[in-house]
Amino acid sequence: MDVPTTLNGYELIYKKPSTLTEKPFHYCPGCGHSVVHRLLMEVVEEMGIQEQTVGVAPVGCSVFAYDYMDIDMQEAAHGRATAVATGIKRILPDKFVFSYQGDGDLAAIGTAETIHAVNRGENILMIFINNAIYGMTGGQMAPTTLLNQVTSTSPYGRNKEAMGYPIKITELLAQLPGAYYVSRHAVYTVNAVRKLKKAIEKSFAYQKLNRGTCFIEVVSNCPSGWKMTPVESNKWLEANMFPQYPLGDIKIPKD
Amino acid sequence: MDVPTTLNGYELIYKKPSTLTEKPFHYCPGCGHSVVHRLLMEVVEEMGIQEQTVGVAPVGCSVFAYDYMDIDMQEAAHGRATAVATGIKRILPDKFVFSYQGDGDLAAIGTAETIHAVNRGENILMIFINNAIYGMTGGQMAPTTLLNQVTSTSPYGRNKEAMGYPIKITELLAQLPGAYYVSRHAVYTVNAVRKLKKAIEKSFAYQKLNRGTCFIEVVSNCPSGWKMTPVESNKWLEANMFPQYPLGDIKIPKD
Amino acid sequence: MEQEKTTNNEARLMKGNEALAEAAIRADIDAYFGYPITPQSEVLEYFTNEMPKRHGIVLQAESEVAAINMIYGAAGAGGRVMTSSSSPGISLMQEGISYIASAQLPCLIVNVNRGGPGLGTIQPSQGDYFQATKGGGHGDYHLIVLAPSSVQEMADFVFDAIRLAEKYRNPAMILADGALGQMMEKVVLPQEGSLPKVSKPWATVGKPASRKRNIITSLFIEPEKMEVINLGLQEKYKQIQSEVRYEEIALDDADIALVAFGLSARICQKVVDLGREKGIKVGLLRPITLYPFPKSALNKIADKVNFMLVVEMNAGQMVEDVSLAANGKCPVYFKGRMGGMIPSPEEVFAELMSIIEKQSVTQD
Amino acid sequence: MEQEKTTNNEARLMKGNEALAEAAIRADIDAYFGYPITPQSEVLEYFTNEMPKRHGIVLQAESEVAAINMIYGAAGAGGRVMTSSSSPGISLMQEGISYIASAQLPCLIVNVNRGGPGLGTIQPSQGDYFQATKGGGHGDYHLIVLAPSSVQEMADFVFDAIRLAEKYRNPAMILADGALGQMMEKVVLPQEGSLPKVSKPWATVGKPASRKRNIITSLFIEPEKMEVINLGLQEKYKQIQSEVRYEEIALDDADIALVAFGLSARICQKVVDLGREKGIKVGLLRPITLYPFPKSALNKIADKVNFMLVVEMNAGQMVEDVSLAANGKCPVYFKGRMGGMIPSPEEVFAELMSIIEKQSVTQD
Amino acid sequence: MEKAHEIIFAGFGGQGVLSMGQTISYAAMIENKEISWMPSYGPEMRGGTANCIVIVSSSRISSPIISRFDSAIVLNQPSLDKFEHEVKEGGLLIYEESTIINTPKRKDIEVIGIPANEEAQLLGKKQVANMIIVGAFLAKRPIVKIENILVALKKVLPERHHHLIPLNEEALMLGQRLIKEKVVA
Amino acid sequence: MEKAHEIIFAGFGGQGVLSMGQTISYAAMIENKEISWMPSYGPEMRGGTANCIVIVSSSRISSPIISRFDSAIVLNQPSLDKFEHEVKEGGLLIYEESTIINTPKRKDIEVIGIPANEEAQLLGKKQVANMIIVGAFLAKRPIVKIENILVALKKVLPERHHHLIPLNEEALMLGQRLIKEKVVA
Amino acid sequence: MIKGTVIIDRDICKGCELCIVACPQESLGLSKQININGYRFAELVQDNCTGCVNCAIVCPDVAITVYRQPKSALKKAV
Amino acid sequence: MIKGTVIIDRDICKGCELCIVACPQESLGLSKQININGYRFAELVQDNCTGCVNCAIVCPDVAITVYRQPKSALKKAV
Ligand SMILES: Cc1ncc(C[n+]2csc(CCOP(=O)(O)OP(=O)(O)O)c2C)c(N)n1
Ligand SMILES: Cc1ncc(C[n+]2csc(CCOP(=O)(O)OP(=O)(O)O)c2C)c(N)n1
Ligand code: SF4
Ligand code: SF4
Ligand code: SF4
Ligand code: SF4
Repeated sequence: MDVPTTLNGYELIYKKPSTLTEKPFHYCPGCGHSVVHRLLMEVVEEMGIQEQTVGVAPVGCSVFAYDYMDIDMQEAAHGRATAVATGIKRILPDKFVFSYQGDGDLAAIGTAETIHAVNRGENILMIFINNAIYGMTGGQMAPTTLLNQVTSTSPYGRNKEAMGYPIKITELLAQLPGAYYVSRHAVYTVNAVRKLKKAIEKSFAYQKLNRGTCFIEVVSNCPSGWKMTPVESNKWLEANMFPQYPLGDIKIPKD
Repeated sequence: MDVPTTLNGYELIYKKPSTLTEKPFHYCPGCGHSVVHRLLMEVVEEMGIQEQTVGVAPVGCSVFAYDYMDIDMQEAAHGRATAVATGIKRILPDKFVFSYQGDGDLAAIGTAETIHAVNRGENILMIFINNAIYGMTGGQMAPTTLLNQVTSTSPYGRNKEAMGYPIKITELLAQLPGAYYVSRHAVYTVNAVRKLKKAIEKSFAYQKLNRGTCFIEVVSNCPSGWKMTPVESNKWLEANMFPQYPLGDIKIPKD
Repeated sequence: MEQEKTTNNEARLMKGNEALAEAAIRADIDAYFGYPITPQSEVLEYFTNEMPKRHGIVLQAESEVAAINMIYGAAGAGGRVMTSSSSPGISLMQEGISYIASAQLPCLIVNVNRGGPGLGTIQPSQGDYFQATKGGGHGDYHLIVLAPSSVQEMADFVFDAIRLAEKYRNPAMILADGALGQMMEKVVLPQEGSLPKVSKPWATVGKPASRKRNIITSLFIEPEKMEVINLGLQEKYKQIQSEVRYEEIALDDADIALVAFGLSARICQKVVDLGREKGIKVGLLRPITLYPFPKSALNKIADKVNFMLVVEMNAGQMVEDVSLAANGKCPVYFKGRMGGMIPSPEEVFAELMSIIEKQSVTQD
Repeated sequence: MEQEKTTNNEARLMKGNEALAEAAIRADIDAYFGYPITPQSEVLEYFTNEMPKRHGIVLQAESEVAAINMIYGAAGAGGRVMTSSSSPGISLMQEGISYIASAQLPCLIVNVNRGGPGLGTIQPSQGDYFQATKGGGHGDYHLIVLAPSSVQEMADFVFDAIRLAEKYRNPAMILADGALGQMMEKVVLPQEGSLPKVSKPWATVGKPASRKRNIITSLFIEPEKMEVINLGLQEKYKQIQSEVRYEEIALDDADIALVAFGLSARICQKVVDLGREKGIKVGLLRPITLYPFPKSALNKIADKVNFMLVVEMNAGQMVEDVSLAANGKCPVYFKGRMGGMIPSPEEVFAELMSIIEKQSVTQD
Repeated sequence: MEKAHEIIFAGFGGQGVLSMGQTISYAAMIENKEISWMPSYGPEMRGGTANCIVIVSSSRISSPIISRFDSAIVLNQPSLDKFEHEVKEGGLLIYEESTIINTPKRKDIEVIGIPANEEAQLLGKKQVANMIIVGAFLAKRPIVKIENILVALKKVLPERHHHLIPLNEEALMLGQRLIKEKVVA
Repeated sequence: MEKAHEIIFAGFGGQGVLSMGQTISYAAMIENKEISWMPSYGPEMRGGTANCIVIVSSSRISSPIISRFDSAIVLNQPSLDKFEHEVKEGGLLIYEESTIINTPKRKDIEVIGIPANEEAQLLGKKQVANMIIVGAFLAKRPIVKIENILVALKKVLPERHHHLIPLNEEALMLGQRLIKEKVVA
Repeated sequence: MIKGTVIIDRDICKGCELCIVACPQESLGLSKQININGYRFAELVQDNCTGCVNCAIVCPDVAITVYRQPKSALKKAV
Repeated sequence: MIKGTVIIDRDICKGCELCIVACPQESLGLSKQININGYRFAELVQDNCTGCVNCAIVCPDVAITVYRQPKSALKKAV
């Protein structure tokens, strides 16, 4: 969509990045997925690396990420985005490769692929959207679901005896020597969005230098799965998710 | 095999535990696997829990563990021993359940099952034999293979750029709240063997109290895979494995 | 819809997935292990809602690979257990299924088939017929495969599948499709407690002094032994042939036989009606067990009819088994829709008419 | 044995697994991803030895599941790539294979078949025929399947398989067995560089301004679209039929046709000799491509012979395809060994004789 | 009634289209009819439209997924655009008037617009708009008895909403009346 | 020679049974014969016995895995116990004498014991016992030429062991002599 | 204060209200109408937009385009 | 010092020598003979075993059974 660069003498100062396609997002109202999509594409646009970037979409709500990002992309099997990204990166070592995954994808079915890609220090950016739930399939418990959180498969709340604990996969991954930059973010405020964008920029810069795996967790919402309005969901996020998943850098380069 | 209880007036003070079968071990000379088998069975004998114990053998050199341990056992698919053990324990919550796995099994193909079993705090004992190599299939690189170590699939030494780092899975697992007792051992000396036996005893005691997952790593040798004599392999173990995998408790109960 | 608490014989309106899950609880399963996937997540959800109030264990596994191996462990420990998934998830279970078949562990696996290959679509399909009946995993093994065609059968076949699985120490599969899982129909549920537990002396429950240890394994490193295991399996599969089940509709005087299972069979029933209205003598054979396959029944029908038309929601899979059964005695045609599409009675009927025309042309 | 450095046409003595790997390097593969498993670990080992000295990438994956998905990524990125495994590992790849087939990515998958089901044995088997040819994964798809029967063919078929895979944008499989992988025979390796790279305009290599973005996916959530994808696949499979390959031995005047692939076919060749020595007119058809299957060749032979005897190292799998091809025109018998056992020429011959006897009795 | 009646209910998620279908299905079950209720499912539901197909029949029902309907009940524009063309000749199309800008064009079917949203607002509860439509529909096609709809409502509504049953009853009756008035008018 | 010759080589891992077979296979290849060499494989090799089956033929070879042999060459007791019974009538059985306690019983085959270990010790290198046996075997069954064995050795031995080729040659010749002496004796 | 304005694509907006919360000026509100997808969409309810871009930054659906008085204009105004 | 002795199952022993290294008395050594599996096996080479059980504790193949002079005997001896 072409937008006019001036309007009644006013100058255009924000528009949709050209690296996003025309297609409107299919995400639920207020869902964080699309904010992260946009930021990725803003960075790709600003760094001028559209030609050099290949992305990997997961199975999860963001399965159609390739419908929105105007770059070459692959859609991976559930949990295997980092294996797919590894395949791509090994063939195209000079390209920028990122994977994009939800918590079910990355931290449940894909746990082995996640850990070993980071352990190999694959030179890729992994984006991890942690919304503490399986969005796509209708709100089931995720490995990151909080204790006592109600989901469609923990209808009486997640109970640690039978279902285990919310997993802090990001902290685990940060321990692996292959992890170069590990950081946890959110998109619930303007400031948070800005910080996340910086983190993405850094990650691509590190990737260019072949420094190893960059891993960004985005603690996000799922208004539909949580059965809240978007505004409520962001409040719940602050009150409940951040204590378990505190924002900030978890591992930063020593050099 | 019945052994006489006295010999020329001398008293019998050590014999094979009755909980091991007659079958001689198929392991290579000097291999640590069978020591651990024996210790497990000594503990089972001494605690009198042969009737209440169900073990799970992996795919790896110890795939035939059930030929030696005189208890009910299941042989799991490669990497899935803890999933199998979970299935057993959930059906038989009052029985003692242990899984027994090599490094390829537990820390490569089985990474997801390992992490999630511990994360659920499954009330089982996991025995992890880390010999830094795939023994059964002929000495290929394992996730725990040391940097620069030569194996049949790292013939020029493990190189971190292409193959990643030796993974300290035990340290990772210890971070999970479901892990109750995590300890690293070896069987290269009399003392080490004695300590390991204590750790196994403790683990079964904790299991009785439903405390969560007990995890024991045994840093072991693979004379065949390492292409050394057993005596050399134990020296190499001390010199090379322990710096990367230091012995000792990693997580002990707070109470 | 609010959960009804009736456990009696009253008719209820239920989704296929829910009817299946409720039937499993009534069939006294000890444990369900599964992982969400459309169009069958309601099965897991139903269990997580009900099990805590009733009896038995439910565990959401970290993946389908984990789930099927939990089934292995739990079935080996003597539990009456089940899992369910849909096509991609069932593919991930293939190694585990082969192990379970080899170790001869009774259990129930439900595949609510969606359109493939790949991630495909979530709409109903019968594209996993080969995988279910020929063994998608490695080696020579068979599942007992039941194909429901109504919500009522989604419930009933749980009992049948478990009964057969335990009788033969063999994994059984219910192969349904997304529509059967999602749709609501009237269903009268089987009685709770009407499926008695059987003794499992081979299970690993802890070895008392009184018996030798029990071992659950599928490893027989010497090929001579592994062949003996295989011969045993083949012998069992021969016995299982006696459990074949199928439904015949209007076949007595039929010149034409439709062959279809599951949802396709419902569509074909309408085709039979359409045909009969027009004076065409068409009947329907509906295999209820896909394995064992009603081979000899079809072989007999092949003697009597001018041709068979196999209708499937795939590119032509069961049609091979039908052809094998007919063994050249009559032509076997195929009509299929793929990737989540369902053929309409009208298009099947049109296909039927065009074959009749072609045939009469050839006969002239 | 010390690695030989000759890259010319000299005959060499090599293990099947090594010949296959060396051929792949000469076929200019860009990357190999795999995981050790007997009896094919030598493939990975050969690559880890050679790749650093030659060209291309080798990566030991954390599992077969990871390996096949790395293949997906790498093939999608335009690489000429392969993986190899043996039965249980191939079962784990079924989801990934279905994805690759659906996304239409060319690649080579090697299954050095061992005895199943389950962990089974590591000895040679043909028990994965169904899995390879009917699709062990979900949905309607086919691999192109080549079955070597010598170390020479282990090498040659790498070239053929890659050529076909790239021509049709379809995964190809080499289905060998443990014996072919482990044995040494004389082999003349194909020339390095004799398989030119093809252009892959659909690959995801970074989107230049000059074209629309490339997407590798197997998801088409609307069934109407997914059906179109499926129709496209089916159309392709039809075209692939033209690539059928088989070997005919002494069939011209044969009264009896043996049908066997891979190692079994070698054994049957001996049976042909044994038969001919005794004046029995027996011939052999060896399918080289298992998919596409030489259906019409077999159909023609069925017109001429008294019966067919299918010999496999399994419980009877290809025999179904042979029966479908014969379509009732002649009886089709089966002789198989299972779980890692190999039939001897003598026992096959004995089976043949007993069928002849039975037949002549029936004819009386 | 005919041997089978095939209906599509379609609208935005949240407008209660699935429960409209369930209510009628339940009532039909009480009347010992064969029924099948088939929802659209999967991610396309998300934020977008939802629909369900209900088939009520006196004999065994073949496919639960069909593409031509005896009646279509649509609560929003996208659904109208999609399903208007899939009503069988001579069939019935009922739509919620206030959300529709481009009204139906077909002449070979009976088309009825109901201002259900407004009427529901007047009744004091937006959520009962769907029951007004059900009432209207059943006035045109009495495939089940109204009293059985009331029984069905008890099954379909979660316990915590049972206090709304009288309101729903009112809505149903209002729907019936609206049709009768239209017919008279 | 016959059309095909089928041999099993068996002993403990480390006695060089696999390379005995490989050497003969290589030599046969040089002579443009068809050959197949099939090792036992898998974990049962571990610490236990190893064996390989070699088939040398003038025409295409069918199964590489067979269970009856023209010749068996066994280097330890378990292998003798196992394979004595699998030599075809009229076939040849050669065994290493010093490791065998229970000597072969069969009368319908030719049985030859060779004190290869002792002789190798005398040559100064235990490892060449296997080549003494190969020499002896070829003296009885000249299925390939000795000079081609020497060529083959270069291929089979890793480069770092090439200095041992003269010693292996000596061992081969010794083996041949041992047979001739036996025959004379 | 710099003046700005936003253009909100009413058919793309899903009425999540995140921009409304993010706007420091309380310039935005939900319309009474629904759009083609059934959502009430966001719209300017006050003429006090400063073009701070906050709304656009948090808008998940990139429905908002932001314009601002040029700096030069500002200077003139001041 | 207490006296002890060991019985080593020569057919089960694989000659790994771990017992030899573990024995504080240097009582053990490898035989010159090989057993049925081709291994040289461990045997007592000195008569100074104290029955400390060290060898048995490290023996991977549980080939060693250990006997010891009874405490009573010791007392008498001292
Ligand atoms: C093998 C397999 N198992 C299960 C599914 C079903 N499935 C699709 S998405 C998903 C989970 C999505 O959750 P998450 O990864 O947290 O992403 P979100 O949707 O929340 O963004 C599941 C289980 C599948 N497609 N494939
Ligand atoms: C699915 C599958 N993949 C691969 C194998 C082959 N395999 C058998 S054991 C093994 C690894 C053994 O290594 P480890 O777990 O470290 O145990 P060890 O043998 O060293 O005790 C592998 C890869 C298999 N049996 N199944
Ligand atoms: S279901 Fe949740 S994660 Fe998925 S699009 Fe909706 S809000 Fe986002
Ligand atoms: S290969 Fe290694 S791990 Fe396996 S039995 Fe031998 S020494 Fe032990
Ligand atoms: S640009 Fe800033 S002031 Fe203007 S509407 Fe958006 S948030 Fe409010
Ligand atoms: S430790 Fe055991 S196996 Fe090893 S040499 Fe001593 S007795 Fe033999």
